[in-house]
Amino acid sequence: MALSDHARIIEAILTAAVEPVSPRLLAELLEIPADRVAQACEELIRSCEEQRRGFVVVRIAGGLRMQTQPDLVSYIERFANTGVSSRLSSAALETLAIVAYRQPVSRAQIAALRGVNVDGVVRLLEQRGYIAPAGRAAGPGQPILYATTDAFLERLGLDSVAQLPPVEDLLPGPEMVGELEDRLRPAPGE
Amino acid sequence: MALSDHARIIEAILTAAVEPVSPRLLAELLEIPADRVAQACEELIRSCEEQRRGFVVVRIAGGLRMQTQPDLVSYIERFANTGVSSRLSSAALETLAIVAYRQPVSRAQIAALRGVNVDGVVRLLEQRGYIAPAGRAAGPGQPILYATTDAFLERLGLDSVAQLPPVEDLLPGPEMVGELEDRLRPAPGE
Amino acid sequence: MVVTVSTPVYEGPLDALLHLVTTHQLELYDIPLGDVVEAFLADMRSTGTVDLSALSEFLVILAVLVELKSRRLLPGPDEVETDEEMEGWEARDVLLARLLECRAYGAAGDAFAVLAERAAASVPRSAGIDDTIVVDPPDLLEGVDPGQVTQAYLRATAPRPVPVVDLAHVTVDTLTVAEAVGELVAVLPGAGRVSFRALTTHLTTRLEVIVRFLAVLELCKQGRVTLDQGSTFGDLEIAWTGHAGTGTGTGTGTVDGDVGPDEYEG
Repeated sequence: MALSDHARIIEAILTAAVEPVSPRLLAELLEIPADRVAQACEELIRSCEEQRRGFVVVRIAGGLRMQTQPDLVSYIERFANTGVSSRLSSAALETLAIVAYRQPVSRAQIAALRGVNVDGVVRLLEQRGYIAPAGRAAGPGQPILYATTDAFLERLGLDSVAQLPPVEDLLPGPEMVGELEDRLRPAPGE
Repeated sequence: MALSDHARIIEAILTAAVEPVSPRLLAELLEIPADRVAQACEELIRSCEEQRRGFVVVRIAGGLRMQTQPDLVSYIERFANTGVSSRLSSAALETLAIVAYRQPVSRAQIAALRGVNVDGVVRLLEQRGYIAPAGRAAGPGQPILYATTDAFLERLGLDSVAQLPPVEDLLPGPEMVGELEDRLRPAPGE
Repeated sequence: MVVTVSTPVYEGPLDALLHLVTTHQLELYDIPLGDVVEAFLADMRSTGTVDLSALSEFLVILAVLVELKSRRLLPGPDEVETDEEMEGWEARDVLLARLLECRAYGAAGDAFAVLAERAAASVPRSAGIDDTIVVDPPDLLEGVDPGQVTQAYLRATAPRPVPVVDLAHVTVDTLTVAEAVGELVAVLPGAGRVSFRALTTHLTTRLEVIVRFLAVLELCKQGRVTLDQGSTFGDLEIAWTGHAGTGTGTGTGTVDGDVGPDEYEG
């Protein structure tokens, strides 16, 4: 089935774009309301899937982006002669996780959670653009508070931090926590 | 109708490509003979027409390229002129800074310093008139060397690039940068 | 690496063992922890490598198992004073909460790695606008000054981090006890008898003082100084004895990460 006018205009814009394009800008360019943009985007995304195009249209960092089909990555790697982007250490990933879930958060708070000095890791993450200062805390010393950036969302392929796996899923189940707690606490009659 | 495997792989490669891709390279990447490549390209071109995609696949400069539908040019112009964003992304600004401080410099040299592919960003900066080709390097491939333009100086309110704040004392010695560059420079044949 | 164990009543990942035990699906009483340790050591020997993260995971889990089992084996806490006992448990609760939280963030980190890997399989479109299209460029450099260009250059040319062994658990403070020892060895011989307070008045941070204190203890241990404290909370008097100790090389430990300067940020 052929694309609707709105969907193909959006596709054209994404073809020319080098960064995710916000739905608001699309609405402005097409001169249509936001819900019609959302509808056209849906149509476009579905059409790429159904017709097994070589690219996909994804929602990322608050915008839309055209990118290559993930399952064709081997061809793209050969073509672009690129390796896997450098991996982050588990220390960096854990620190990033703390910032992502508790933002805005200070270095001291991260250090307290990780139990180690995190200056180097925080600097690395800031240098790579995955986190950035987002104000200062009230209170003594007014430490810098950090938050994650759009680059972080792009690196993880997410539209917003709301898409992060929910913390509940990551914590050991409540039964286990409860059990562990009960076991470690001296029972009154034991 | 869904795309064949070969056609969608070609579409994926064209999505990732910045320059036209020669049929010979496609044949090599897909490991199929030239006539099968031609056939798959035909299919791809036809499919874009039939489904009224927002882009077209064209034969240009001895290769294939994905570009925006000519009849949608008015939207692309508006998109380009409202600005992808009203400010340069940090990636673009970093690339511009490298050109400013190390001109004349090739794309490969910039990529070596930034650690990522910079083709799209260089194109953007060139399109916006902040950088321009300034000759070719000696040596294999004779890559284009880029320099900043008068428009760049004007925008920053500078007379010449010599007026940019000096960086020598803040940098890891030039030997180190040079060494890093040499190590990362693609071998002849690129 | 997943730590696996193999015992007569249980075979599988150690992690899962802890889960089974705490959810009563497996009776801890029946598991010989010695076998678990043996199995782990045998496993480690057979692979011939030592995975530090696996090793520490093993230690943590095993410590919890030992704790749980000893509670099952020992008689109740009747003879222990309640106050003292509760204090211990509160500390344990804090520890437990922290352990759980750390595991959650560890799991989040793993999830991030998977997401990043998946995202890296796609290359975004970056060709930009066709050359044929006339662009009347809005000033993208608006608000950018030369200083920002310089900053961007420094950012771009900063030495890229090379993937290395994760040393995040090691505090990389520049101020080490060894250095403080060296400093004191240079100062003390000519100073006669000095108080610790006098030695440290010029220091501004608590950490610096702590490091000097550890250095003094180190020198005392080596027999190169004598320490004297007149009264509780009184001034600590330090006197150089000049005995050649075992050398300054023994005090090379850095200050423990828990007292990193960051702790005093806010």
